[in-house]
Amino acid sequence: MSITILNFLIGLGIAFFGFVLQTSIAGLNRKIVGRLQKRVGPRWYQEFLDIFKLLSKRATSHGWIFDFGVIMALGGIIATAMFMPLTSTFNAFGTYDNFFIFVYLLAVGMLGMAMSASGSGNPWASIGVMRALTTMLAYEVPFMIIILTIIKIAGSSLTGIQLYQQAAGNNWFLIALPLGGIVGFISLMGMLGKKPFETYIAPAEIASGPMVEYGGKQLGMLFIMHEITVFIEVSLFVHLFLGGATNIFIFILKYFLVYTLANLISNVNGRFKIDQVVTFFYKWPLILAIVQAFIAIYLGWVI
Amino acid sequence: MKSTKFTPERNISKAETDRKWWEIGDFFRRNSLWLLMYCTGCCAIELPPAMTSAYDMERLGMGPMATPRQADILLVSGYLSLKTLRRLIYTYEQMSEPRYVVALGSCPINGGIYHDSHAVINQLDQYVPVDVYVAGCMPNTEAVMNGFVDLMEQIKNKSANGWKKYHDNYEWYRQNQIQSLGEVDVHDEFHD
Amino acid sequence: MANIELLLLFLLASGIVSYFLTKWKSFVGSVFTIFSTMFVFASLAMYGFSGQLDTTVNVIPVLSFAQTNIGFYFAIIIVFVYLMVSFFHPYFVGEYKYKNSYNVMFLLSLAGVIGTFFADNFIQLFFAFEFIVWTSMLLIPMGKSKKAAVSYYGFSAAGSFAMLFGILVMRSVSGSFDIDLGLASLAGGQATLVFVMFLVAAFSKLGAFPFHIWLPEAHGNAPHPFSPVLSGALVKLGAFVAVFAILRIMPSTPLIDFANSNLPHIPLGQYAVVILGSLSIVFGTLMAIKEDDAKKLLAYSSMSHGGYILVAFGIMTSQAVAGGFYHILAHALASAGAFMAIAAVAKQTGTTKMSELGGMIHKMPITYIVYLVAIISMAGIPPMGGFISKWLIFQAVIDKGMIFVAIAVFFGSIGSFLYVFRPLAALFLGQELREYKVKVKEAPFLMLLPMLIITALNVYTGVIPSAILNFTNGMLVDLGLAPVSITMWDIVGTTGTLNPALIALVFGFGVVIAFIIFIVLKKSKKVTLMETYTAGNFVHDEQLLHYTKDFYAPLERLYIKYTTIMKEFYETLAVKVKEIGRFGKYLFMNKFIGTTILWIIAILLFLLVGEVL
Amino acid sequence: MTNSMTNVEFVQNLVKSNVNVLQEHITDQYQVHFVVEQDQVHYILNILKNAGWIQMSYLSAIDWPEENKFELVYIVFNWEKPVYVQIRTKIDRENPVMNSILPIYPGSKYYERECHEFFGVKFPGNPDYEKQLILENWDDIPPMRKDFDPEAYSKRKFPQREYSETYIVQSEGKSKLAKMEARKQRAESLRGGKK
Repeated sequence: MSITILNFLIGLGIAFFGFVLQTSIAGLNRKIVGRLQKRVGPRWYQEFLDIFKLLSKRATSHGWIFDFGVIMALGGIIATAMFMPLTSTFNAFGTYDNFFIFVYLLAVGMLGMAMSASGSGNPWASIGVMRALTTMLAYEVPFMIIILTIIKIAGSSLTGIQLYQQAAGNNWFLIALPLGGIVGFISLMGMLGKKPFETYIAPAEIASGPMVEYGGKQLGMLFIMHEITVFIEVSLFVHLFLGGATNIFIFILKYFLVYTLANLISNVNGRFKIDQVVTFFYKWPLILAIVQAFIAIYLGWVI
Repeated sequence: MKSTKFTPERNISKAETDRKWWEIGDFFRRNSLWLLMYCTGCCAIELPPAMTSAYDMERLGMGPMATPRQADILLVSGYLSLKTLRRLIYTYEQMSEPRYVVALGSCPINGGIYHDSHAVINQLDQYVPVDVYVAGCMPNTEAVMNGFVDLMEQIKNKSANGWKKYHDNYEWYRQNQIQSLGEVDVHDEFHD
Repeated sequence: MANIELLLLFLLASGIVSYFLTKWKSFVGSVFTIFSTMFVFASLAMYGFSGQLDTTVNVIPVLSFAQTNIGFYFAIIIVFVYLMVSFFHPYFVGEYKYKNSYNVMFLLSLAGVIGTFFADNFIQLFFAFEFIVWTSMLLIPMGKSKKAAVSYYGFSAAGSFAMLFGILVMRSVSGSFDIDLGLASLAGGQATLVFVMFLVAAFSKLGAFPFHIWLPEAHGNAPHPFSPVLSGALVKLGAFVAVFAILRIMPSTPLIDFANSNLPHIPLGQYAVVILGSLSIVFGTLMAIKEDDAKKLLAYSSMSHGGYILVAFGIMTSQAVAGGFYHILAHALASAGAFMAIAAVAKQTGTTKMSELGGMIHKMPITYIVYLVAIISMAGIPPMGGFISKWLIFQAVIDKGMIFVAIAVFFGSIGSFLYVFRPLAALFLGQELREYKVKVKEAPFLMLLPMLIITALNVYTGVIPSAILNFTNGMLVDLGLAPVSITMWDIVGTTGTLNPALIALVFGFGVVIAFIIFIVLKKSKKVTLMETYTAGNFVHDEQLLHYTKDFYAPLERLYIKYTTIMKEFYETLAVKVKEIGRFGKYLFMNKFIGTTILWIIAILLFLLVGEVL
Repeated sequence: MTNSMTNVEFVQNLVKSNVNVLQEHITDQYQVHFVVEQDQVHYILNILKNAGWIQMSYLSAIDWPEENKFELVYIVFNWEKPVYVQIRTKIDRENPVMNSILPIYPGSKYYERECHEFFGVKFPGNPDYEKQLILENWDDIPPMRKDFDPEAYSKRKFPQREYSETYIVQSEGKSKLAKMEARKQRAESLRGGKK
């Protein structure tokens, strides 16, 4: 297919849509959690207020790498979101929505943020980055084994994976690969940095880790980046395990359910230590993932 | 750009646009106040009820933050000893602008029960500008919440100008700081 | 028409000239070295791509040469790395003790490289191979440690003698040293023997598990400008031998052969290579994470990437092999870039220990960018070259459904984020330490130039890989594999299509959007690095705010006690060898002179009897 | 030592048999104090340490301006026999010098620095007893001495705002109904967070 400027604009629209969607749903989730704790909770658009407030403040900068890293982080994440298909028929770049792009282009954003955080010269930031990378090493391997299984079955294009699940006679991969679904969800919790795996933010422990030196517009941009990252990660789960979506409303519904479930689980959990995160992921999720991959690939039992 | 018949002359000055933007910014700022809790004294005990389900600060868009860079409000809860004041000034200067200071209890107002102590300062607003004082020893939680709502009103009325005052009268604040503390930035054997 | 033999003679001659020039003035000699290397590279590049290198002229009687696609691919990469590194010589060579022989050895080892890759028979390949080992062995001790050279030579010698043994076995079968003939004639037990022997050579040269001990020693202690050559170029000799062994000798039938599926049809020997490659990846990654010396860290990363190359070759599908060849190029560029950046820092500061450095970015921003691009490629992140090769290898691994190999491959890929970030954070970012605030400045232009060229190539290989993949497709055809289907912009794998240029374009687009957001917002206030959040404490020492020591301590704790196993094994082996040697010495040379004479007579008799029989 | 002896008795025996105790006081079964001569402090602390009172818990001083003395209090603790033993001694107030107990209890380094900072007692033998520890940039006589006037210090150091004598009661003139209305509005605004 030929790529025109229109594709780029559609991609940008998807990134913007993802930002708006995730920010609203995050706000709603704060409300839900508030209700869960018998509080009133904030307004549903509170996250927007927070982000725009941060953008309106006057920030401090620790030199060019501090700013450049933030730009690279947001740019990388926007670029990743531009590839994301919303439904099985709507995406910006046709069949180029290769799964590996999401994993590795996401890493550019992460690298940018890590670079910028370390560039601030604050030891907490470096510790936070170290923990974030270590957590990444933990959750990514089980996740990738499950992805290997899915790609082996359905190809590596996200649209292709959605269409495969939606085809008559096929189940969602959450049902077809039940163990894989569990591993995928646990890994998703790790990716989102939700509570048991929240080690790299840990506000009470390392003063919010990588974000320690940010304020004002840099923090605002990182918030935008974070919202889009969450959008990418949750959408990946929806597309990979929940059969994707045939129209945008189903997508939003599934998205909301997945994110809310992750958030609710996170709210009744404490926080792991960083080495506990690693040992946890390399024990049960990895074993389950291997068992699932073995069953699916070698025995061919895909329900 | 030269105006033509079809594009009427835009006579909004730059100051005017800035003011408009500032008002929009004020809307966001007053609805999303993040606190840096400098739990210096006993008034800090009033904050848990303010945050949790009894009074639920989050419904006003407020919440605790980890570092001064991220926070909007520096919340001084209780008496300030000389040592703490140094750190408070340092922290205040690290916050990103606009920044506000809310002081709880009577100690930051006039020294409270520590008015004659050699180690506790008497009036916080001699060192850093304070936007809202919440009196009481200690103020109850309703009063604390009231103080925050007051701050929101001040932001709306553009009277929460403490950070501007600090810029304009920096020399005066500096002089007071030096009178009480000597040099603010201290050296010691552990951090040199 | 460039002639290989003339090039060799030219290198020998210029080696002699550079000896005297360097003796006179080391700067002049080094510049002469740059021009000689440049001449060799230019003549190879000008005629080689169209296959027009002249191999017919026979000046030296015994030697004969041939140009193959594979040989030329390796040669051009390695000569390119040599050329880039030679730009560093004017600034480094003057410091070394034997500075005039440094340039000579450098040029001679380049001659060895050309001799190896254009050799048309095995015995000549072996001698050229040994020539490289000997010359580089003399170069390594000019760095920090003499022991490193011993370890390097030990493993290299084991490798080359194993290869010699394989070559002689092949000769006994086929009756000639010819490469194609020899490889084709093998069958049965001899094939297995040659396969194993060649693999020993490949592994020990590539520094793959279990022959990885020398790699950090040699790379870490070699002279700063020679480390990029070792890691970017000479290690790839192992890959060259591995191509012979893995792709052209097939000693056994496929291992797991599910009748109705497309799952592993990999022969047992190749499967073992894949497993060992996976172990190299995991081992290299874990060791690199815990390493404190930046050069040793990169050396372990070379080991891990050697594992990727082995995995790629072992899988033997055309995608995998193309990925392996592409990885050789991508890693050569990335590793050379990273090592050269570290060398530039070491030139300014005199150390490569990460715990002693910090904040170099403020004084050496261009070096930082070079290093950044190199590690992005090394970690396999788009839009750099490493992504393309890793993507191809992943495609192959997934296509074969190899779960455990996949664990290793993905672990290495994510783990590489960890270890490449470490020097970035500790060495370039973080607090600017007091001792480097004044005297450190950006590297001189002549050093920046090759680094920038390498950076540009790193990006080029990641954005427009089709030209290079076209070339590797030619190599695949030579090896009897189907070419990878590529178009101008797309690479088509079995499970999906990749458009690297599009990724780069979208990434650029995203960055532009982010930059616009950044620039329209209020300008931020500049503060110094020391004005960070310290929970209110007044900290005046940069060292206290600089987190570099034991960066991944929580992770290291989980495996630190298992890291010394291999080293201890080799140390015990060394002790045992020494003991045997001492025992032999005791048998031969004790205080009675008669014993020695008795032994000599006994051996002579034994030989004579053998001769008679 | 026999088993019938309590821990306090054991300490009493130990101290009294070695030094001349001027005065003793048993607070309860876990606390006891002895007042000894200044030059016997090191000796008795040494003995106590060898007997198991290995932890230096605290060192402070008390100012007795009428007697013109400082009373130094060394508190040591034994983890085997749980008794806090206080060794007290009075030293001259005009020239307060006490040899450091650093060789016996290395942990006393910071207590001695603190004591010097707050009372002005000098501890020769402690290499950096004169460095500042807690008070930063202190420029007056040590603040825990009884002749130090904290209020005067506070008046002198800390700037005060002048308050006017007259003040205004804001709610004056308003009717009760209006006040109630205002309160209600306030409550409303607090509940909703809107204004």
